[in-house]
Amino acid sequence: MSPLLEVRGLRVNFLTDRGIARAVDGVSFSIESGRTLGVVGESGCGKSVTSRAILRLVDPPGWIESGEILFAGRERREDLVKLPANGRRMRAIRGGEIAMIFQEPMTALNPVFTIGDQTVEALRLHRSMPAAEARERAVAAFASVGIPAPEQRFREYPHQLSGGMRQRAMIAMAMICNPQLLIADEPTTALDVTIQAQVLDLMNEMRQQFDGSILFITHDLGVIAGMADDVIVMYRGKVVESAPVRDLFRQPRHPYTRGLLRSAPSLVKGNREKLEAIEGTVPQPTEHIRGCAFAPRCAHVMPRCRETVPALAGGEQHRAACFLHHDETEEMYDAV
Amino acid sequence: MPRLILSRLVFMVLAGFLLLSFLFALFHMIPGDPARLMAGDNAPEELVQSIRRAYGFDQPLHVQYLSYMQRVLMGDFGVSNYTRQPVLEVVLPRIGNTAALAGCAMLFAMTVSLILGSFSAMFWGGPVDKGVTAFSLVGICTPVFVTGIIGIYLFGVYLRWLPIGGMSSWQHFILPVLTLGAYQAAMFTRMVRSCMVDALGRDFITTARAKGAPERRVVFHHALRNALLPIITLFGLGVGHTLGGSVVTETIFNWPGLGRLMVDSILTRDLPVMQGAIFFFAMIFILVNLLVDILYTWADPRVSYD
Amino acid sequence: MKTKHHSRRRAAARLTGASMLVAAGIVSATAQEGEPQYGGQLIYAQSGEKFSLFPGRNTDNGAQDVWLNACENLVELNEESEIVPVLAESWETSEDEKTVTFKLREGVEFHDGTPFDAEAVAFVFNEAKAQDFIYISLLEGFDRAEAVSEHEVAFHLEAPFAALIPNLAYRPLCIFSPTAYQELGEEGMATQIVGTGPFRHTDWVKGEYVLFERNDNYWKEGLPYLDSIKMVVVPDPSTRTAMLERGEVDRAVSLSDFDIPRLELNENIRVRTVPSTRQFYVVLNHMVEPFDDVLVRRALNHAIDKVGMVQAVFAGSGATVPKAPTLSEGVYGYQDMRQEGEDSIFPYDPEMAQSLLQEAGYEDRDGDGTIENADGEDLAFTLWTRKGSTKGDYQVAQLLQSFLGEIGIPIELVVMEAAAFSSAVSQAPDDAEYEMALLSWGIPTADPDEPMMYFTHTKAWKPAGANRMFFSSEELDRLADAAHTETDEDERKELTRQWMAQLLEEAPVIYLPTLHLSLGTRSYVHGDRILAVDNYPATEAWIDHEEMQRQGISR
Amino acid sequence: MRKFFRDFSRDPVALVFGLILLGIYIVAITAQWIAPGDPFETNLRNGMQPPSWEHWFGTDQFGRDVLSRVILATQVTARLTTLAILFAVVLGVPIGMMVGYHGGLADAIVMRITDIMLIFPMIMLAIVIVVIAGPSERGVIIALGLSQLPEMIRISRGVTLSLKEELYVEAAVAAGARWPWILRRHVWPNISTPIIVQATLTLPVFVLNASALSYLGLGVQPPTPEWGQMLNEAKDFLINAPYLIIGPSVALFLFVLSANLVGDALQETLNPRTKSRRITRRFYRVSRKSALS
Repeated sequence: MSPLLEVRGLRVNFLTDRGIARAVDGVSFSIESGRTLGVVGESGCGKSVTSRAILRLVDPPGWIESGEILFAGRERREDLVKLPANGRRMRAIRGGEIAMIFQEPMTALNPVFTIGDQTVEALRLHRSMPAAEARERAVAAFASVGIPAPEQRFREYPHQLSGGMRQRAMIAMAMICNPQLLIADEPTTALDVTIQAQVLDLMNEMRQQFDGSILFITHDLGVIAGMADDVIVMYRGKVVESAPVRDLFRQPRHPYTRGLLRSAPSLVKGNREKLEAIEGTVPQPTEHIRGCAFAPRCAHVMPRCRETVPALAGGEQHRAACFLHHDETEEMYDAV
Repeated sequence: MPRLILSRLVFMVLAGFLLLSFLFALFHMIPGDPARLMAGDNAPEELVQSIRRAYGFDQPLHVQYLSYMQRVLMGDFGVSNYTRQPVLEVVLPRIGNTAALAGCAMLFAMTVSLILGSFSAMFWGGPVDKGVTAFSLVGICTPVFVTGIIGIYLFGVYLRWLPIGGMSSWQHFILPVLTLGAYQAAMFTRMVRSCMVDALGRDFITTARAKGAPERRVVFHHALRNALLPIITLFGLGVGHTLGGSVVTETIFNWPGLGRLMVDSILTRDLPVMQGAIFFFAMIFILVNLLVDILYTWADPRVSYD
Repeated sequence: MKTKHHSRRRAAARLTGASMLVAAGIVSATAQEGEPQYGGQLIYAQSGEKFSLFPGRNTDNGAQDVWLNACENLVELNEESEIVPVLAESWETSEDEKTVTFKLREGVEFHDGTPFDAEAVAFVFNEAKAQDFIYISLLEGFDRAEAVSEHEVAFHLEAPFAALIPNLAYRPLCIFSPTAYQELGEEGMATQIVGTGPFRHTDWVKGEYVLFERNDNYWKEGLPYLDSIKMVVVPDPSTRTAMLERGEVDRAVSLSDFDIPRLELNENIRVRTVPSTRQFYVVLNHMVEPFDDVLVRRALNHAIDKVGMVQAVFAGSGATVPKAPTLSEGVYGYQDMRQEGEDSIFPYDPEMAQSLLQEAGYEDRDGDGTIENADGEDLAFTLWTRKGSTKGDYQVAQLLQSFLGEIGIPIELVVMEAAAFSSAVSQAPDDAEYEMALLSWGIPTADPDEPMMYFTHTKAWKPAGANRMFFSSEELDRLADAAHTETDEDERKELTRQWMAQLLEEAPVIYLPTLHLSLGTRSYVHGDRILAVDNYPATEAWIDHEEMQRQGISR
Repeated sequence: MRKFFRDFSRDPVALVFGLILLGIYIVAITAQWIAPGDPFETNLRNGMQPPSWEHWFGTDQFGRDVLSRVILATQVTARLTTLAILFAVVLGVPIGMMVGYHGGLADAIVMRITDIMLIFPMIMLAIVIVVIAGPSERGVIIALGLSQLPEMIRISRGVTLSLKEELYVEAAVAAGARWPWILRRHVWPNISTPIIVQATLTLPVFVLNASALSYLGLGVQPPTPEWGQMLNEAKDFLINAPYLIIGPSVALFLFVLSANLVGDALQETLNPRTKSRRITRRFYRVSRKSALS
């Protein structure tokens, strides 16, 4: 069954004062319909840019250099990169077939309009229907995302709601046209832990009744464990590892993934005294590095690593972009 | 809201009182004496004295001040030094004329600037933006009297499309309103442009686009509605300039407005008319500022004055 | 004595006779332009009156131009500045020349229906003396007016006063209806003039417009031709010109000099310029050394290129070079005082100016381009001026600065706001701070008596009169006092000539060009007049309606 | 500062007009030497000549060379406007900051006073000041400065008000900082951009106000030329000798255009938020080259 969304060799550049930065450098992945793909990586690794590129929301000074984004929409499969950025078809997809929610609920909602108006707008942009019916659908949507007294909340402005409530409204707004794919760009990062848990539970319930799939972007491995079916790990604009969630946590292959797992407090079981940090820092985006970008910080760096860029290799399910695994020797893997 | 209006009205009365006293003191501080102006340069001294006696200019200052203030409290603004006409009769009809001229000029300036400013922000850095910036800069540097006189000769005398002087028909409004409005439109366009650029940079614009809203709606609905907040305050300031600018426009287009009356009364040292004109000028301005504040609370749900 | 009396009447008769001729002249002139037509409204633009409309409280010409349509004088001045009888048909002076009796026109009514008679005239002038009207100083020695019979009124003077008749022609001395005055009072009359004129004053909005409608029972048969006159206040000269060119107004007063050449090319517009009685002059404060030295004053006069000034500032037609000190063509007793070959009094001669200064002990000793006095200090003065009060005042001041700078006297220009200026130049000798000040002297009565008695006379030192130079000369005082009481015309003209000659000797001020008045009218307007005293009567004007339609002007 | 110049010069428009503005100020400083003719020498014979090779902007009513008068006027006007702006900023910004920070009664009173000052007729203000300070440049500078003072106060107050709510200011207060230090350290850097923009916007307003002052004879005393005064004198000949207005208008337009564009560029380089969007101009060129077909 062909995947709902397949990204092949996506490259997005940004013009900065110090030259052209390759924020997304040949990223490929695919999402099966009904499954949730988690994208994890440190900030600045290109995960948000990738998500915006899918909806062609890359504002100047960035632009899509090359690559394909094949989306199996309701009618037929089409490459979103080929479509005119603000054309009728692209606008129909945005919010209609692919929806998106953002990290900062406070600034992502328009402060001068009520959340009711903004939700009705999301609906009526794609379905023409009388205002009254749209209102009911919006109130129903608020109820479905667990907003108490939805009727009254409908007339309130964003600044009158709490962070969690605002994020729920964002979700309601996104889901109102029941899109096939929901892109969630770090939806819970800005919330405090208790609210974060509630929103994640809400998203999990939604996953059951909603047959579409979710692209869940976060830097928090704990959240990925609970939410994602499959995971891709990104580092400096490239996918360094992709695997089903269980395999990734049990047998992380790429040294960077292993480093991440060891440094995430929520995952470290048992009596590990101290967390381990990955030495060094992520190199500047405009800096051109030969070979594997992680080489300067990698404990198992080999001469090959500095010459050629390791391709994403491995079995059908679990692949990593690192020469350690290219000759498939299991013991090499356990010794680490 | 009502508390805001009440406090502002109280302030108006207080400000009016202070203003009149300040003007009275200022008037007697600056040189130039109405009696001598009336008598003319070559008049003998005893003639100037006789005028002073006849018009009561020779009374001690505090007597003049107290009697004037008492009468003002009863709503009588005194009579003009020269025409002996009650000041209210002279000033009130002119308030309407200036309000009409300044009002239309402001409307014209606001609409033009909102449209041009938004488009220029939409195509930020592109040719449209450059063109609009050039237009607004030309508008800012052209004095009102240049546009006025060129307008008069081009549209009045040569093309004979538009009448020139006075305000007897609506066509008479066109040239003065365009002259005064063009200058203000240029000023406002630059302000609207920077506010729009700021608004278009906000996160909710990306949300709106992610919802599939067309660019037109993103700019004119989401961005403009937010940019209105700083714009309204700037328009409030603009009113002050428009009222100031109306003085020159009224002189050129022979428009019987309050601005011209104010300047004439200052130059001919007609104290009662001067005080009346400046007083009502100030009241108009304070009311407009009140309107701007109320507009602001309507525009920005986060701010409320209750 | 008898001969004096006799000559008096003969002179008056000659005058009336002459005026008849002149009046006929006017009528005949209009005849050539076609038969006068009745009806229509004349709209004309003027710069607006600054002060009140009430004749008793006014000195500015803007207002006089308004009420001359409704309020007539006993006598009037025509284009040649001759006395023309109006409400007074004729007049006789008594033996001791202290009483002048006027024979009034009969069957004349005020606009409010009350009869025009000796009682009314006497009331107006007695009220003027009682209420201290501004113009009362012009009727020097006026004691009281008495109604001798129903249509004869006698003026009793304390001493003979030659300039009584010409002064009575001055617009503010018009006869308003005493009944209306008693009813409305001075305040009411400030906005509503009730007189005997050809038009009734029906509406007035200060700074906007004045409206006059036809007075059907006007005493001169067949007049006025027009239905109504509307005077619109247009302060900006270029707007006035534009409205005239577009046809929004039929007449525009005081056009800007630089527009006139362009207007003359337009065949629909007729432009008339007439020398006015206003002459620019620079006050030299004689309290300040070296202005007390006549040589220096003459030198300063020769340093100014008056012809160049007329060309540069007034476009050649806006003014004329001064041909006589203070007096100009329109004034009684004026004569051209220039020697032959001179283009103006004190012709422009920088070398002579410098030699005169040298003679007076002032020359450029240290060669730094500026002139020093005996003890080596550089000469430098301040010149005070206004901007925009009189046409060209600001530009003339700048030219004075450059001309005097060229002969080595640096001038610092101080431009002051009009009202501040008029107070600053009206101080007594010891508080006056100005050294030089640019002013202009207008003679509203077109009679030399006022400048003689108030301008150069020792008694007229500021603050009493208008002698801001604090200058005095017995010879000039003697001539002025003699002329003041001299009733014989020729004798008085001779005294005036001697007075002017003496002024050329003593050069109390720097004499500058005389201004011209300008009036632009559409070609379909006929019969309107322009007078040297800055009045533009349209009482006998009429409109050629076909011509007006042909020019596409409809109202 | 080196980084500032590198950013600033990155944008071609800002660079060009920055140089023009610099050029104008250089002309202002060296006016006496570079003026082709003598701006004061009158020559009545060739008054009112249209532009010719000898007189690029023609001659005025008294035959003086308009070009040299414009050049000399650059000095007067540049000095006049710059000092007037400084006057308004030095007086207005501190008041605005303090009032914005403390609020309360002082704020209400100052705001209402600025209301009144905004509408107080400039002419009346000018007459009073000319009486006190004498009809000299000093009087004009004070009159112009005062006319712009209310706006400076309003802007600095507005910025202070919005910054007061920022977290880092509250953090500084929590850390025991007193308000003068907070205003200088936190508020002032953020005020500089709107003030610069306002300053460049007020340049033309000052020159036009100067021409209104000279309309009444209260401005700079002749024979010193000043753009506003020259504009006013050219007004009366607008129809008969239109070329007279070209000189001062071109000079004013160049001065204002360069000041505003430099102001814009400054705002972009100094104001972090709009900085990222500034490189759009180069973006169009670069992205068009490499973007998809």
